Amino acid sequence: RYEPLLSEKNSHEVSVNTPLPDDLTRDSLELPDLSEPELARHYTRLSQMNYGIETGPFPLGSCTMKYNPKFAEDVAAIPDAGVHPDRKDRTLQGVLGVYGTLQEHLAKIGGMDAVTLQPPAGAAGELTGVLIAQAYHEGDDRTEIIIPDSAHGTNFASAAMAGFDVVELPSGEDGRVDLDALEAAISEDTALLMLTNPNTLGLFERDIVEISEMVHDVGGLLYYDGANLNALLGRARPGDMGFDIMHYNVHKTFATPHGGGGPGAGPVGVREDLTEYLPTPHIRGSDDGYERYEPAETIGKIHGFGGNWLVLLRAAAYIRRLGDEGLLDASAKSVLNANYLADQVDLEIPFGPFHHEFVASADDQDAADAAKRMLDYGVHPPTTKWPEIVDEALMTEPTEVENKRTLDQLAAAFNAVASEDDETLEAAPQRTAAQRIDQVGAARSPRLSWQALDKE
Amino acid sequence: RYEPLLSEKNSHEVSVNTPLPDDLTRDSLELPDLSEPELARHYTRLSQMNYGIETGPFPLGSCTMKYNPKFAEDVAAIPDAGVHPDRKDRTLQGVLGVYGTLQEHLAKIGGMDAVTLQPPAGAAGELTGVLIAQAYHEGDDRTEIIIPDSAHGTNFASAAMAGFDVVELPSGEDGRVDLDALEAAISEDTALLMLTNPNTLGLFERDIVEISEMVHDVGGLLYYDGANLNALLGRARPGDMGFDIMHYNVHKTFATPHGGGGPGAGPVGVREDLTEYLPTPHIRGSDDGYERYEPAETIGKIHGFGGNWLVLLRAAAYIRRLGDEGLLDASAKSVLNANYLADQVDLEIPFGPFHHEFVASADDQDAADAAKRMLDYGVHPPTTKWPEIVDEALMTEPTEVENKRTLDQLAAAFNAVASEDDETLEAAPQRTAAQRIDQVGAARSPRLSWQALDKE
Amino acid sequence: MGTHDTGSPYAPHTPSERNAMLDAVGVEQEADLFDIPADVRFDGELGISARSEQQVRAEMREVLGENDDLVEFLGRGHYDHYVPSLVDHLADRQEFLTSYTQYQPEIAQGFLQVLFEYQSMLVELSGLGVANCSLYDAATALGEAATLASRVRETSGARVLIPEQLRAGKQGVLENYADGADLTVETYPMADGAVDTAALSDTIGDDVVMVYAESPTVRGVIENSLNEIGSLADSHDALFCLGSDPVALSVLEKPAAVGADVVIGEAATLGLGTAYGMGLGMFATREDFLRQVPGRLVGASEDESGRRTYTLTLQTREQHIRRERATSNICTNQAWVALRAAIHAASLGPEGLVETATDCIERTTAVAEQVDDVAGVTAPVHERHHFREFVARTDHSADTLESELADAGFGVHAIDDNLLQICVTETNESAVDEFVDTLQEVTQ
Amino acid sequence: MGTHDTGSPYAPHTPSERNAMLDAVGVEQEADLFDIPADVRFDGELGISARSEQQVRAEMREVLGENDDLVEFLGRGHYDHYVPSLVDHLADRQEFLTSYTQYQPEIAQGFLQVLFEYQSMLVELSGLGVANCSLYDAATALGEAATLASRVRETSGARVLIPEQLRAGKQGVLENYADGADLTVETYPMADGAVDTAALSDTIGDDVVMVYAESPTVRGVIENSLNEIGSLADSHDALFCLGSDPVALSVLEKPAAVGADVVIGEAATLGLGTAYGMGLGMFATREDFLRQVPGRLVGASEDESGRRTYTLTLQTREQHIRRERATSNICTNQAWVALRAAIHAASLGPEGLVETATDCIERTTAVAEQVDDVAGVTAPVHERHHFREFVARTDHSADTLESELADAGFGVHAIDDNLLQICVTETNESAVDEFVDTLQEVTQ
Repeated sequence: RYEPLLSEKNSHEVSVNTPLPDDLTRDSLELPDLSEPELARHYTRLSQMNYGIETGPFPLGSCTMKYNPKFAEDVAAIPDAGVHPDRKDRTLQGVLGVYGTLQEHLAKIGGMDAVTLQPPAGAAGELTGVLIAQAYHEGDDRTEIIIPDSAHGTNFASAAMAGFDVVELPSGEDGRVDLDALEAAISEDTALLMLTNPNTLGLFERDIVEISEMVHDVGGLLYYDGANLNALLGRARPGDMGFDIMHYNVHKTFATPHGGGGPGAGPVGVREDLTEYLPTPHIRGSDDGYERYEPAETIGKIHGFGGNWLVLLRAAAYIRRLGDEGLLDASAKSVLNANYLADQVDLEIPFGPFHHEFVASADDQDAADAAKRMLDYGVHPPTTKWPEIVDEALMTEPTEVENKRTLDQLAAAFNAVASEDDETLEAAPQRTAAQRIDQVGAARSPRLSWQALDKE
Repeated sequence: RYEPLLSEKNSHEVSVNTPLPDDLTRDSLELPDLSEPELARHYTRLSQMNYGIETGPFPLGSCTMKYNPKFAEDVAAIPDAGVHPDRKDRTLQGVLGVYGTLQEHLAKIGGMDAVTLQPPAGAAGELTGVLIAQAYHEGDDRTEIIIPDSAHGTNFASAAMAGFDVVELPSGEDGRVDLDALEAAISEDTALLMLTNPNTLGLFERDIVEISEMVHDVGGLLYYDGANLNALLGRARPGDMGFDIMHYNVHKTFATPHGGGGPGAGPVGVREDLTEYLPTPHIRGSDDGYERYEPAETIGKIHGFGGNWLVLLRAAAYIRRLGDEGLLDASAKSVLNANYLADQVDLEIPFGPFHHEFVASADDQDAADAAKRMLDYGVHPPTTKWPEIVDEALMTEPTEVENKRTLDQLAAAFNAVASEDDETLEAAPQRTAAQRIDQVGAARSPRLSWQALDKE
Repeated sequence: MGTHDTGSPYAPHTPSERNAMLDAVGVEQEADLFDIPADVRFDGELGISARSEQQVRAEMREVLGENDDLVEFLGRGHYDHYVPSLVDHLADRQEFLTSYTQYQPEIAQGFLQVLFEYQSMLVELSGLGVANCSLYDAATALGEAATLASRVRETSGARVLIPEQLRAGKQGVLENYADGADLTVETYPMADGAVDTAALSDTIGDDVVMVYAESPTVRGVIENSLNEIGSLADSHDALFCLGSDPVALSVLEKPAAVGADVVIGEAATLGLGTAYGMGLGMFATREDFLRQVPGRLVGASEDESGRRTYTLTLQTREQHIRRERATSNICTNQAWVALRAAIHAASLGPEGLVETATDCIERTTAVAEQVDDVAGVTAPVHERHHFREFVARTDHSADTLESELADAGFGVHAIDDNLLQICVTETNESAVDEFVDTLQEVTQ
Repeated sequence: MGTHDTGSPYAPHTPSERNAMLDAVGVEQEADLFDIPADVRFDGELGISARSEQQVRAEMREVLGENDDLVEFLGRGHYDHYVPSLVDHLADRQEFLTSYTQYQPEIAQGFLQVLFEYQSMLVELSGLGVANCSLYDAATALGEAATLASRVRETSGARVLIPEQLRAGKQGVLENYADGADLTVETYPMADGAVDTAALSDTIGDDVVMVYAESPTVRGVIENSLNEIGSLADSHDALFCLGSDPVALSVLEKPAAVGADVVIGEAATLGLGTAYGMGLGMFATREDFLRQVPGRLVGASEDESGRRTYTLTLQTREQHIRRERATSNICTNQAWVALRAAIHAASLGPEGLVETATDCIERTTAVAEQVDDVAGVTAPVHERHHFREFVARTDHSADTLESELADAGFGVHAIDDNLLQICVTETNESAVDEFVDTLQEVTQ
């Protein structure tokens, strides 16, 4: 299967003539020029070369690829949702009402006291949290953020973007936070400890209360990375564990579509005494309905406007659809599915008991090659080679949306690949739209536009 | 590729308990029972085993498979379109307004004086026209309808459904109506002559004025089958040629989607003195806006309500989008495309000059086998083995929506297949979701439900 | 826009492409390709001005906005049920929406399988052996049932019996189908909204080809004598055709069990919602009438590799092959609406379907009681079980009430001088209280 | 519905399946699989009640209906352009909408190619060598530009210069990004709505890392000194970052030609329409900064069969590999919005895009004249060329006028005591006459 570039189909250079003086305008513009039927086929064919959650299982560990309910798309398409943010509050009660309610719902789910919806993605949520911690510590000389070695890469990057030094915390032998290592790392310089719980191995940090006390004892704050929140819905809340700040990944936990990489949304919850640091504007109820206001000690802006509204709207609809019982069931079934799948897979899984995800080891196979070979069995492979604490890691999260038959099919793919030789794996995939792609070559001589291809 | 039946995935029998007495209700109901994610995958995968107009060219002669503009789907989804027909006229001015305007537009396009939108498909339009002719002739003893041998099968069936005898008219050597044959067939028994123009060979009936006079001289009426109207848009009108009654296939000419077989819509136009025979209700303007009324000599009902409203609405939007210049361009490009494609195809095309479609001969190949082999080249084949006036006919209508590149690709497929041996053709298709399907066996022992499969 | 802005926006030809093609066929311009005699050429203007996509959408929104905002309590053969979002999103995939009739089954397995599943659902609901994959609507399905009856009945006869309370449009279509088959349509009496079986017994004879009854009826009454009607028909070698719909059939006694030979009805109660009467003709019948069935049938088969596949089958019944001896003239049908109905049914599942139907019984009883509580209004008029709708009698002119209710934002049927008909489903139930209050006001 | 009605409707487990799975893993119930210490277990209720799909849709329509019906003449960084139907229908295909980041390129060629095409369009529009495949919005893109500048600039320095007239949210985000990189943000003066180049010249120094300017500005002014600003920046080894958008760039002089090193802006002017500020951060820069670009990049490659393919590339810049030494923390981006923008741009084509932009110039001039005709109102305030929007001065309190116009159904910006800002595109132009009449009334 091959679809030419738009520019290869028909490109057209038009002269630019406007009422502006010539020196302010370009002479011409050259872009693809195709009719609607041609475009419809172009993008339809391209879509057919792409794997989505309705194509088959998508067990990417740490990514929580859930089915995205169709009705949420209809909710996002309600004409009244398409408004400009610079309206006066009183003319915007619909949008602000959704914000207000979603803030409340997320606060309840996370055990937090206030939630901002402004961060447009999880990493932006992390930066928001880090900036809140920075503002909270203002005047103190706290320069360090502690992050476990198994944490998501964004934690490190977000800490660095705010100017902090990152202190990496080695995992304990059981895959969890090693309290001794934490003791050694922690100090009066500690601004924040960032944790995922369950962690990226799917393990619950059993010592979370002790960890929380240790961090708080030195005056630091505790941050919860919400990437794995799906495992805990309705069963445990970061706020109850001592976390002071957390972000939610609504495109993971609350079934808003990943959209090929985005948009997502990364709301941030805080405990009560951090509320005044939230980004501006924050939304609150008032006598006249909902209103936007600037929190007294706000960290300022994290997004030019109010964040990824249409993503938040989908999440709001999803949460209302599920309610308490649905959320509780989501965590139950996501953990059941992970445990069932793990049971069916003939690979070593060094750490447990895991929850919504597990990390198997491809053992003497290359995990990335094994993943490519899984493509030939018609399924999406797990996340590979990470976290590094497991050799040749296959980090697997089926989520609650898969049924037993699909999990069996996935297990069969895992097991079939496990018994194959390296040569077969290295030659994979064979049954996909494209065969193995040369990623090293792509990076060595980058060609990032059709203009670059034309130059060749 | 294979997707199990819904019933094979999960079936569930539920007990039926209602407030009704038991003897009025069934005991249980057994149907497939699947969750939304499972259903989304089921139908998505099934869709992936289906070829649509956005998949590639669809040059089915006589079917006019055009690209269906996306905006028309949005128009059909306007909430105000979803209303009940039993409202009072004054509360229904939106729907009636669209009806009124579309009636006018179609009348102009066909050169007719009045148009009913009630018939839900072309064949229903034919039946409507035949019934109008019957009503017009009431009291006369006209029992015959004359139909050329090359006409669509529905013409024959519609005539028969209304109780007429069908007189088949052999085509002349040039593929058009043979005036001598017509003279022989025509009589005082003739109620109606049904013609397609251009006919199914794509040929314009040059003698149409003379034909019209012959029919009218014996007191008969002339009916225009609108299947090929796309060739004439803005260039010639059935009403101007002497046709008294015609139907329009909006799912062909006016780019409403074929929907895997339907729904379509088959509005019928008539000359002024037949207006009072139109189905009831008809729509007309009045001082208070649009109103529904019963024409004085109405043939009654042809659809339980007002026809396929949402199809008509799409057609109304399409016609307004194109306007005069677009309609004129559609016929221009559809005829250009047919002629260009024919020029590129290395097959004999016995009749011409053709317009929007041509009928090539597969010569010593089996046309149906040749078509199956074309599937392997990634295109949809033409209509095969019809009309029978051409040996091993390949009836080809690219429509105006194909570009030169696609036509070249189609021609390449025609030509490649033409050079292949029978064995290859009989083994085709090989590159499709399913291989050659045993249609004879399917008809010999019909299994028309999963219940029938279960019984095996 | 741009290069494609003149002429049809859906014709992709660039100027240079067009010129190359004109050159190839050896003409100067497209007009030279037309073989139309001068005397029938049209050189005038149609007078329809082209508009942008944005303009047409805005205009259509505006025109349709001329419909009054009514909460409709309307039924009588066309119903509104909530259609899950899934249906729209899946049915709108172009592979389904823009495909053609499945004459090349090897690249149409997806649609064929959906239609096969649709047929199977109807087989379960009707209890009959075979269902086709759609007719236009309930009315044309009734017409086709009558012509099928005239073909399959062993003894001669010409009468088709239908209930006196029937949607006029249904009767009208039936009469047009019956005429061509030399059948006559006669009505039989009803008593308190259901079939008067004694009267039917008096009317029926060996010259009756088919007896038609409905459950629920056009007035929403659940017929309680179906067994008796079936026996009566059977004893005169007449076919028994039952009109119903898939939602009702999910709880009502299986038509096959009461002797129905044909089941027709409006299957767009699933998948479509109100659409100004646009429908989906359900058609199921006994297996022994298989070769007389009108419309398309999808059957299971195998491909060369031996795998199960699906294909249109028994096409020799159809007009494109049998022409004037076809079982019907139907060609284009309602396939995509059937696909929507199938997805909707699958989305509900058996429990959801039964629950929806049970609600149609319980809710209707409850609302009739509320309406009955309005002074001067009696409901339901018929002492019967009801489904979705019921008739109410008032002291006032029904036409006037209908008008006044419309002014207040509610749609009801005025079916007789003093009779209103009211239909309630999950899509309008939230407005019932307000409606009843308004009814109270306008009947004071 | 049915079996799946308890718990999440999107968890497909039937009771028997669930039991089989529990058996396989050897527990009685799911709760037994959780390894959560009792003291942090949550046994309470969240208090969110489950609703049916129909209920949620109705509720959301109702809640959103609380927004007043306004015709918005609002811009200032967030714009409404007509989005062709094609965009929605194609972008909603699940293969695009529900896919993940393209870490397995072999089954993600479709999305990768669209992103590659998106990057290419931005390369044409900006004239710069490389564009990434999205950031969150214009504000975060500006922040990323500043940190890129601090990384690539050869001499040390800490000042970032921005115009005094700038959307506050943009400045706010920039400041948060700048802080962490030890940069300080300072404003430079503007004169009559455009850059005061003399003042800028006075302010700039060798400690300036980056100069930011916009065209069109937040007030809709087309900047006429871009060349000069570019030279000024260049002469101090500062990067010149230009803010614009794809529609404007289709007619304005190529940023590369006026010395821009980075182009940022709001690319959701294509493909999205108003969405309460949700956006699409455009980011293009010079090829020599390639390895310092934030966010994802799609590159062309070949597969084993030698065919051209696409893949995410240069990922060693990114956080998931480089962690705290990454060029940015961005991971989830706005890929699907970029896909929408790409389809929209392709749908317009070069002529359509230029036409849309030209309309944004001509229409704005015409509407400003209409507004200027209102007694007591002067427009445009700045004697400049405008794009989409302009500022008007009145004798009245702008806040009061904004409020009165809102009551009359129109949204405008009150940007200062006596200044209103008005934005017009093809989506609100049909309401201009009515708006001007209303403006006349409220200013009388």
